[in-house]
Amino acid sequence: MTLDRDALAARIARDIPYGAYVNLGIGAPTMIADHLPAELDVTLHTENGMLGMGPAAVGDAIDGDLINAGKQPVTELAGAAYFSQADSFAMMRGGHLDVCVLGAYQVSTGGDLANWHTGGADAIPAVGGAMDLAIGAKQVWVMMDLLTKDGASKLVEACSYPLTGVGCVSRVYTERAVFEVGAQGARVLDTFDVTLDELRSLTGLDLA
Amino acid sequence: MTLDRDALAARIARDIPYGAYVNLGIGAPTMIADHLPAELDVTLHTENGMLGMGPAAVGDAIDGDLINAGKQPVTELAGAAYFSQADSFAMMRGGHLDVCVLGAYQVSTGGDLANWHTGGADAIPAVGGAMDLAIGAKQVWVMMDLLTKDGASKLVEACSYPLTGVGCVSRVYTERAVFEVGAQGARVLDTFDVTLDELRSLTGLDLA
Amino acid sequence: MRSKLVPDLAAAVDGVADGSTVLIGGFGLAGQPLALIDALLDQGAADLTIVNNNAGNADFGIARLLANGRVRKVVCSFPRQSDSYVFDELYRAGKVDLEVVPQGNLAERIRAGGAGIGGFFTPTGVGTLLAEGKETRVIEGRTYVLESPIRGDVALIGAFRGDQLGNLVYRKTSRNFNPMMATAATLTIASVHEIVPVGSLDPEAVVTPGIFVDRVVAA
Amino acid sequence: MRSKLVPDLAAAVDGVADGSTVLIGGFGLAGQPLALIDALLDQGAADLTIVNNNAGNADFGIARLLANGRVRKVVCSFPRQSDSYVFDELYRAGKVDLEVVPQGNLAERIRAGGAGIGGFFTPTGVGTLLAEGKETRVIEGRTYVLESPIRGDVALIGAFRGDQLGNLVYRKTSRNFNPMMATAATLTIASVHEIVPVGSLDPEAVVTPGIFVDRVVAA
Repeated sequence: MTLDRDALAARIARDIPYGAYVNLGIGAPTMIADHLPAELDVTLHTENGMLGMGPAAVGDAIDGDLINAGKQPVTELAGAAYFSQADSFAMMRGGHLDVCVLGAYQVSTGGDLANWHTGGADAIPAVGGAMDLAIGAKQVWVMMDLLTKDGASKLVEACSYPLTGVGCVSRVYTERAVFEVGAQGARVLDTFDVTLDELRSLTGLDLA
Repeated sequence: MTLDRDALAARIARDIPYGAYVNLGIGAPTMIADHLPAELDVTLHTENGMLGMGPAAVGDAIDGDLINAGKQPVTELAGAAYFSQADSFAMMRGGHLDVCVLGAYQVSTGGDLANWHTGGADAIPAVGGAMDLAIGAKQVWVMMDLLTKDGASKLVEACSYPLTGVGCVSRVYTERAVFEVGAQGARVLDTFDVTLDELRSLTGLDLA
Repeated sequence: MRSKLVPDLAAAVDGVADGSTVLIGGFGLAGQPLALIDALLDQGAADLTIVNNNAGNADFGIARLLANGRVRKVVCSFPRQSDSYVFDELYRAGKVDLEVVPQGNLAERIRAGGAGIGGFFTPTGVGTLLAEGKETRVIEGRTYVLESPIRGDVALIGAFRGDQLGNLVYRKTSRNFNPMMATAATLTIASVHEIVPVGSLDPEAVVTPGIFVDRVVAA
Repeated sequence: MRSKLVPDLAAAVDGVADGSTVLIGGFGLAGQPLALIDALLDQGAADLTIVNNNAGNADFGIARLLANGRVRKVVCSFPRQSDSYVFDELYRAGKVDLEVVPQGNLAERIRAGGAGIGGFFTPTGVGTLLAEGKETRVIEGRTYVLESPIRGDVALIGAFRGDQLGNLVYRKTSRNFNPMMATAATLTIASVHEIVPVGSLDPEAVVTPGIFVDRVVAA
């Protein structure tokens, strides 16, 4: 059976190493937080200026001064720290985060990432921290559907959408398979109720 | 009568504007602090990481963690702030200090400063913050003797000692006269018991 | 003792000239100095370049400046929010210019502006549309793009507490762009929720030292 | 909960390799992690490059490393102090290399090393011996020199209080170079005067967040 979003989030959480400092991108990747057991001692970074972010805030805990990068209210864990966005992105750019998990429109087998801009003439460009996150962490992973709604592979030989970063992604998690990507090309690490031949057919890629 | 060090420090203090943020270099310039009346509301910066520095610490007030750039124990005034040296020199380099007063080996009529290195083959080069201070403040003033012990003018057409900064000094205070220096050359602003002709003779410069 | 306190919001924004570049703190609404922005609207300055992470929300703050035709250009990282319809319409009508800057580069460019740095090489954006036409350089095997400092004529800062010397602290993630912006403008104006006596802010915890701040107003 | 606490100074400096570049915090004695330096001496690492504002005082700290022949090169702004006789003698005997860097450039280069900046243009040092051979550029009418980042294999940090997550605060002017150095090394080792429970440091006042720190030892 292919994985649903929640199961995929749990699958990714299993690969996060003990004690890692992690940034979870806006959207689906935030679901990974729900699958990180306390004993994994993961510290969450939010690029708007905080380490030690806790779960989403609800009810009386909602505080407009305490939000995540998606501008949702969150909470603070013991041992947290606040800092400016210059310091926060210095932390990111300087390679101090262990893992960053991002959504994507497309990822190339070489690890190029496209997740900020559809390239449409009518689209207002808006990048936020996407390009900083793409190149900052020690490992950048993507969580996405393998296919678009039209059935086209989002894992591609070369991105057709405008790039967010070049050769920056090391792993791609989808509902059907986990891929390693990079200079050596794409390699299947894990499959969910799908054969390698089926993956080759779905992606049009010469996968190994 | 020419001014002694203390009188010269008082003279310089008179020129510091109300509310100024000021850095006083190591050595004689630190004496200026004793002549800044509280009602002038001057805030002292020390480049090792503090704004709101108070007078020298004595007796029980001495604290090894609270020192100035000359590594002398100092005190903290109400409203002080501590910061890293990256932040402290960003403050300096970014032009936020109003006045910096430094000692010098030589100053050129064009405002070049030499105050870090005698250039002697045997001298160990040691610059500290001198080059940062030289180019950072809105106004950089020099406090020095007009003449060396051998009677040579320290205000010169061109510095023979290695430079600390180029065209950075705007004013030179000496025991015999105050000079404006810069792109327009040197101009005498004030004299202490000396004539313009005598200054020309002492300095060998075509002063106006 | 000196005081940078001004009596009201009108005094806080007095003298902002047409054509100014205005750095405005905040990330979304957190730390966005809404009262100062409203005062700037009343003050009347036009033809402004606004530097902020976003391009306004709903009908308040920066969106009000936009809706009233005061903004010539927006420099930001993320103009497209669910409630940025004022900007969207003006942009699509060609009535406002946009410079999109990656968020970390934006923060670093503003820091550089305040720190007297003439430019810096950053890996962010290399190989993308946002680095097109910019100088690149390979340093120790990695490619970087040269980015320039950003300075403002005015900065509007949303702080939590402040004293009359201009020392400021922020609250939680409302800190965001405020500390860098406070360092990078000719005239820095801070609104604070609470004015506290000099000496009551911990000198170890002051985030923006008073040297960077010209005016403080309670709002 | 995770803990970066190590039981003693020997454990704190375990594994430092010969030939390492070691960033050492402090300005003179303020914030200089003397106990860690002594532990490094006992640990035995040699052929070190030391980055500090100074080049050792009297017979302790960095001066002990120098006197014991462990230092190949010193990168600093001010090697010449009244009590820097150990360095003086070695330098004059040609037994230690010296790179003198203006203090603000040194601080900024270390910050750049920790912040992933590939290089930056600074006005400090332009037209002086210390900029000789370096690339310069005129930007908006002012001349700047290009400076490169500094990173260390190891950083020795002298903090005031810390928790087991590695969060650190400093005390007064002993902060100095410590926060930048903590960000710019592969292995960051902090000595603290007091270890405090997680949650007792004010999140608004943490100067070095734990992400930058690998080991914490009380000393």
